[in-house]
Amino acid sequence: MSTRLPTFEDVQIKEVKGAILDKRLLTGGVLFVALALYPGLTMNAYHTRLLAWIMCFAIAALGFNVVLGYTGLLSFGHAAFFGTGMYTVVIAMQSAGITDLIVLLVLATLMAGVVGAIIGALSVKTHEIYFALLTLALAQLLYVLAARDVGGLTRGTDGIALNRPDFLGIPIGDAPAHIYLMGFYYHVILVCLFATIIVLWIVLRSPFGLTLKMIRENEMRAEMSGVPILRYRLYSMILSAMIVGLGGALYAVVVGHITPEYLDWTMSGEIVFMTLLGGIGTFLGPVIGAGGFILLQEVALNFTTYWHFTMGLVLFVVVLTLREKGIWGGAKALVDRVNDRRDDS
Amino acid sequence: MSTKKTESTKQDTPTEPILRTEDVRKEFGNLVAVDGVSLEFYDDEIVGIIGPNGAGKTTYTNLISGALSLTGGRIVFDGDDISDLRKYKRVRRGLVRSFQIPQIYDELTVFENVQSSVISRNEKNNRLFTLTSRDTDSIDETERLLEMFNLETHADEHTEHLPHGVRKILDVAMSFALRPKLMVLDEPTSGVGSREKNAVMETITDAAIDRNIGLIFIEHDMELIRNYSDRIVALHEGRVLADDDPSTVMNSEEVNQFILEGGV
Amino acid sequence: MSQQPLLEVDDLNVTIDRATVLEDISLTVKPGETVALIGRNGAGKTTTFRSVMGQTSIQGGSIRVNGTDLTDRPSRERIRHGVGFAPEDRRLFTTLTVEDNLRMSTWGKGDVDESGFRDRLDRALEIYPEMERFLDRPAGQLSGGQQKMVTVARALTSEPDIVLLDEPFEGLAPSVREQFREGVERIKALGISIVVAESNVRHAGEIADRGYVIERGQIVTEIDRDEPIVDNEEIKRIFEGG
Amino acid sequence: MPIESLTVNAFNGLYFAALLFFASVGLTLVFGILNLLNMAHAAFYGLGAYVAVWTLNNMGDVTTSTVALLTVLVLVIPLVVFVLSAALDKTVFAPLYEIEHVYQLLATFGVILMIDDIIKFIWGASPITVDGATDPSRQLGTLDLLGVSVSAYRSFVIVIAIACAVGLYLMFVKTKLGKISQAMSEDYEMVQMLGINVNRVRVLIFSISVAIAALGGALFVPFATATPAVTLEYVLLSFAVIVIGGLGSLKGVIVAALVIGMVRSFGIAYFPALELAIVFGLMALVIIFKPEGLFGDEGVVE
Amino acid sequence: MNERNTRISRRHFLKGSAAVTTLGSLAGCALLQEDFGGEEIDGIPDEPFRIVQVLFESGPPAFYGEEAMNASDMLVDQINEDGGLIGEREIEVVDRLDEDAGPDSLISDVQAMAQEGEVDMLMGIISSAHSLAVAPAADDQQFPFLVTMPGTYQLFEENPDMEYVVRTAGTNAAGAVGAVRMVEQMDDIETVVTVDPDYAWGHDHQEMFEAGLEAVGVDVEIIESRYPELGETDYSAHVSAIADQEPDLLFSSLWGGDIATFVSQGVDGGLFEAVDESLLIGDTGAPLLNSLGDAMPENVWLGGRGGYQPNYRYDEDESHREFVDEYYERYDQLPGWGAYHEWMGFQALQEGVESAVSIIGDWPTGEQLMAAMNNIAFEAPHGQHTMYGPQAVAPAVFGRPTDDHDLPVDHPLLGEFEFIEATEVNPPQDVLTMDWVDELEPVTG
Repeated sequence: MSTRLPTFEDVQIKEVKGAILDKRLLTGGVLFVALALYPGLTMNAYHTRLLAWIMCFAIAALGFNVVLGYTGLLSFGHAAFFGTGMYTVVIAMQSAGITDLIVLLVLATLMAGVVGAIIGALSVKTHEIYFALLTLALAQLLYVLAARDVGGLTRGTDGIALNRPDFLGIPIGDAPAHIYLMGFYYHVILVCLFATIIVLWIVLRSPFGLTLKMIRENEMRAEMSGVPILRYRLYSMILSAMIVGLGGALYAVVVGHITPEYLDWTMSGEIVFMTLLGGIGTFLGPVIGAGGFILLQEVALNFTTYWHFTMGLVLFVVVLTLREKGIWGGAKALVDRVNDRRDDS
Repeated sequence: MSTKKTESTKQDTPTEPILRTEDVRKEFGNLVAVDGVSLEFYDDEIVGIIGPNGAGKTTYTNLISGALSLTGGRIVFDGDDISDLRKYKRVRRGLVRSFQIPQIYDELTVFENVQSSVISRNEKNNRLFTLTSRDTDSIDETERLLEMFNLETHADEHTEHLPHGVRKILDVAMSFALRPKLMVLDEPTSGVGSREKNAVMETITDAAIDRNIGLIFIEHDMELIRNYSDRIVALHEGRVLADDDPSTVMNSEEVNQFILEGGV
Repeated sequence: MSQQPLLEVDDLNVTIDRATVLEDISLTVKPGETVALIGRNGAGKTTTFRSVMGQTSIQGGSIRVNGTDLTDRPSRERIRHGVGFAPEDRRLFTTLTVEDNLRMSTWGKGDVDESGFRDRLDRALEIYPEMERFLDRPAGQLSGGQQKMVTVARALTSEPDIVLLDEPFEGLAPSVREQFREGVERIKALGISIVVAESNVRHAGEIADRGYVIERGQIVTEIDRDEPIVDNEEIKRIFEGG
Repeated sequence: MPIESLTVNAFNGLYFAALLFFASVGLTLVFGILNLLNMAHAAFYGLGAYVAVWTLNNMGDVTTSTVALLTVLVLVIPLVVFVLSAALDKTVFAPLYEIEHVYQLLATFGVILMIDDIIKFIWGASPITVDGATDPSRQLGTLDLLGVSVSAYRSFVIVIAIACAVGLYLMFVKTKLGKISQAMSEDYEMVQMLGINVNRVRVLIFSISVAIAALGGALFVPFATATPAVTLEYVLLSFAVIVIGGLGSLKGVIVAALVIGMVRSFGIAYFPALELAIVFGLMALVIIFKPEGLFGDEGVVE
Repeated sequence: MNERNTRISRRHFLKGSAAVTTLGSLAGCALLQEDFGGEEIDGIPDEPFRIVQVLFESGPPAFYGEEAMNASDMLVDQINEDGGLIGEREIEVVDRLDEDAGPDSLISDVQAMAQEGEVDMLMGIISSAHSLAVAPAADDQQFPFLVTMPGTYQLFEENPDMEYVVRTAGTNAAGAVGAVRMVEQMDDIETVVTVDPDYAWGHDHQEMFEAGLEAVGVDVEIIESRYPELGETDYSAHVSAIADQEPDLLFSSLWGGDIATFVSQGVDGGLFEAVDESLLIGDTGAPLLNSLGDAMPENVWLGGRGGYQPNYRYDEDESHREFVDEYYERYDQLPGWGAYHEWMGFQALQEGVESAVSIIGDWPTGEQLMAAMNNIAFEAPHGQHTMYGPQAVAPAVFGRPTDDHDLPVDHPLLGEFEFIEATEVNPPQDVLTMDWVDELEPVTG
């Protein structure tokens, strides 16, 4: 049965339950509760929004890392999936009149998966730099279509404003912005982020995840173990696109106004930057990277008009010194070294 | 030790050959690398392939594994024509090759390396929500394989720091995990210290006999060739120079000519 | 031992990708000598040459040429100290003409102008007169044998004291091989030292004064001048598997 | 389609192709010979544009002679950038040669951001145009080309681009530097073993490549406006050029620049909405069906 | 949290630079207080009225950002010299946000300011697209936002219920419909080509222009509409395509550096010989006239919403003359579009505060202040600048380039001005722009 698609059949709830005893999961649980309570305790809308912003991109970066970190493919076209997620939400709301958040998120995730399948099918045969440039070109095509409003859906470079979606039939979209964000939407994003982390954690430790790592580590060997590598690369693109699309869909509501800029290659560059900053070799690196990138940009913007320079310098230095380790991996390595030294002495 | 398998001969087994190449050719531009090779291999024998550099040994194995496409002829495996079959599908049918330079996954542990092969062989790569660390079937089998190849002590190590010999064995263990019917080994002992060489070969042949796996191996070390093969095929300039039992081949005039020239 | 050795390799250790490729390799070449480095494929001959040329990362040992320690010097300094190299896989610049390929090493050594190069070219043509016919052709269009010639000639146009020839006869038809061997004899006649890496014992025996046998990255035996290389016991053991 | 508009569109396409050639030829050479994928290459195009507009606007007091202005554009500015980039090669870019392509791409993306902000720091963020008095494109007026009046200055730019292409070709086939470069594009290590100081050649090739980009920027600016957006626009376009032409091929750059130049010129004239889509579509098609590009597997000048 | 600390410390830093002013003003206030004789208002906060500006500090439109910053520095100084708003409360520009950072970042900053409550008002913004994203966000945060520059008519029509946003710039209807009015007066115009930047601004203009022409029933045909990309550097292909058509009229809403590049390349490509007349309505003026110099073609009309040209009613209008002279003295150049828009903004602010204070007898809250700026009118170079609700209605003014002027610059300025009443080029209050344009009546008389 060589055409079998990935299966979702054997979810092992027991196993997951067993794993809850894991110390890391406990830490995660505490962190989740702390983050969930944060807006309520501080009533700080700015921080809440910043966190929401970071979490959306953390989801996108996690999704992107499925391709870069786990399958070993540098895509420069992930803006296409992020943007698809965003546009699906706004177009579904305006053209199809769908206002329920859950439906919108599912739709956007699926649409991003479809775009991921198309771009993936065209590009998985190519390697390294050609893969990067091909995904760039294909995503840029999508950008041009949106910016030129081909098909009349996107309203060109002006973009489209977005209303706040409702939730399970409750017309919560009418609530004031503060309440909506701090009391509801922030928590939706938080749940999505943690759900993404848990799902990815399992998937990347499943046979499927192991297969992606096989392809990353040694494509020839993987093929010589009977793995149809092109198909699995395609699967990883689809999975990655869906998660990035979810991040985009969530972010669409946060930003409230969608323009083709989110489909442009500089957006892809930002997602790559975030992931790399945090570290592609680590599971949680992308989350740290998204936070680091956005905070860095905010701080740099506040301190200097030359914030591009700051970001460029950081990127340059991170690439040259940390490579795939990123901040998170670098910090881990540092902790290990300190521990080693302590053990030695 | 040199007589380990001489009793079993192909005359005793009137079965079909597991692999048959019929007038197989490969041309690169003007260069004919493999020039009409017709050979049969059985699943209960160990065949050594010798030949000087450029004789077409590696090209021939690449044709068998599907890494190169045929210019002419056809390949029949286990009764089916597999000439146009994709690489991974040949593997799934039980035709497996290993490489001169160990092809393993450096960032994974030894255990995961072997487990990945077990999972691939079971075609379970598409399971999304099973943790590999809880997949008892593949874990049990992996453990057995590690034991078989004396790799248990390295199980949790990342492979990048392993000694070369261990990497080599791991590579073979991963191929065995695929439960092949026939294995093609490209210099299974290259880069392995002379004392270990026999041990490596011993491990491989034991496992092959144990599991009824046919073996084809390319080797430069005449000692190993003589000790471990039931049959020797000598290739020269893309053609079969000799195909017979070891003593006949080693005593042949033509074969000796290129042995002195150091190629083998 | 009155003469100073031209090339001295001392206890050389090289590992590549975690595998030990060379282990305590030592060899000495005196002026005017032709020395064979005999071993099977993968024994470490090419790596030894690449190490002498400064293209491997050396874990231990030293390389001296004409008394100068070059172990940690950049690769490009070899040629100035009189080392020429003709690699096994030829590595000609296929888009350049044969003449430009030959010119490249004089540029690298940087000791002559265009007319100096002409003189050297003439000398190279004395060794391989056949090259005259294809001096203007791109090197990529030559036959394998012709390329081999250019490879050796390229090592010679820098007027080296010592040339390293890696499997010079490999893949040559018997008639070409004979031509080629004559060329090597002419090089010897010029007083240039030669180190030749060979997996073919007979060829090694034909041209070398003495030899080293290399196996699994180690020099297992040294064959001195008085002993015919083909008759050496170690050689027999390795190559005939006795 | 009347013949005049055909001529004008072809002329526009040729002019745009000339600019694309300047912006991307160095990118492909640096990749082909030195194996460096330098995303920041187009930033030097932008830099050349700003240096040029600044120089021209400050020359008014000294001279407004057309010859002097053109000399500055064609010789002085590339020379200055040449020296600057030699220094950059030994510092900022030196560590990049050692790393994988994908990391080169990312690190040099960082360099773009830095150069862009340096430009902003020096010249501000507003678009700058060349003053009328020192604008050679105004001074030169128009020429008659097949019955159509075209800009003499833009014709001059096209001629310089052709001269530059021919010059590069001759450099590769005739000069020592060119031959060594070709050899390096084939086998870096062997060139090293032949005693050639590859680092020195590297600096030269890098600096020449960057200087040509700066020359393009300098020639571009009298007829356009120097804005910070120029860099990013040309980053993408020059990547499209070298991918379509084939990474590392001089001939590829020339052909691909002409293709994109014409596509854009006729595209804007007849299918204005789809012009950019055509460029990226072409780029995607080439990678899918001929990943080595139109001339990518044939060496630098073949 | 960290983020908060960095923000606060940065504000302190900015305040440091303004510390001298603040100290001086405290002394000044004391004196003024005496002058006022402790009148009815006593709720005036001690600290200055704090404004954060949002403008392009980088990116192509930074030209306007720079003008706007210059003008606002000058105007704040002038206002503070007189004691501040209503002579009582000084203004301090505590921070400037770079619009080039994009709407994500701007919205986030608005949130932060609303949260911290240390800023009284957000002012400025250039891009129409940004205004559409940032204004509703500010309103959500109940954070006063005085929009000074963008012209998209959709701002209030898409967000009709905003209470914290006021715009002192006229909408782009003034330019587009103004152009229609110009065409009505022209003879011999039969064919038109339009060239507009490929985003809201351009598409809006083109649509209004086309619909307006249709509605007023002049017999012209738009034979082609082109939308070059924003920030295009090479228009030559567009130029030659247009020149091929030889239209009677060229209409364009390109602006800033784009219109300068377009016209310059158009001159080069013989465009202005191929067309009889051009209407360039992208709020042009200084950048174009300055960069083209003598090459500026003569058969063009430049202008659009508002009489924001330095020599328009320069002699007649004293306050305009003062504005231009002072600006020239300070910056050695003439004020442009960005500067004028900022001037209107500060006038509205002064007027609004005054009216609010006079009504409520106390310093107004943000909401009250913004409400007070609704439906007011104040002086502009083109006469009364009137607000319909939160939205200014501007007249249209067009002129032809001429060297015949007295101002101390060596490039052409505009002359032969045509003035079209605000009511002729704007919909009545509470009528949607496009509905009105579709029903546009011909100008009678």
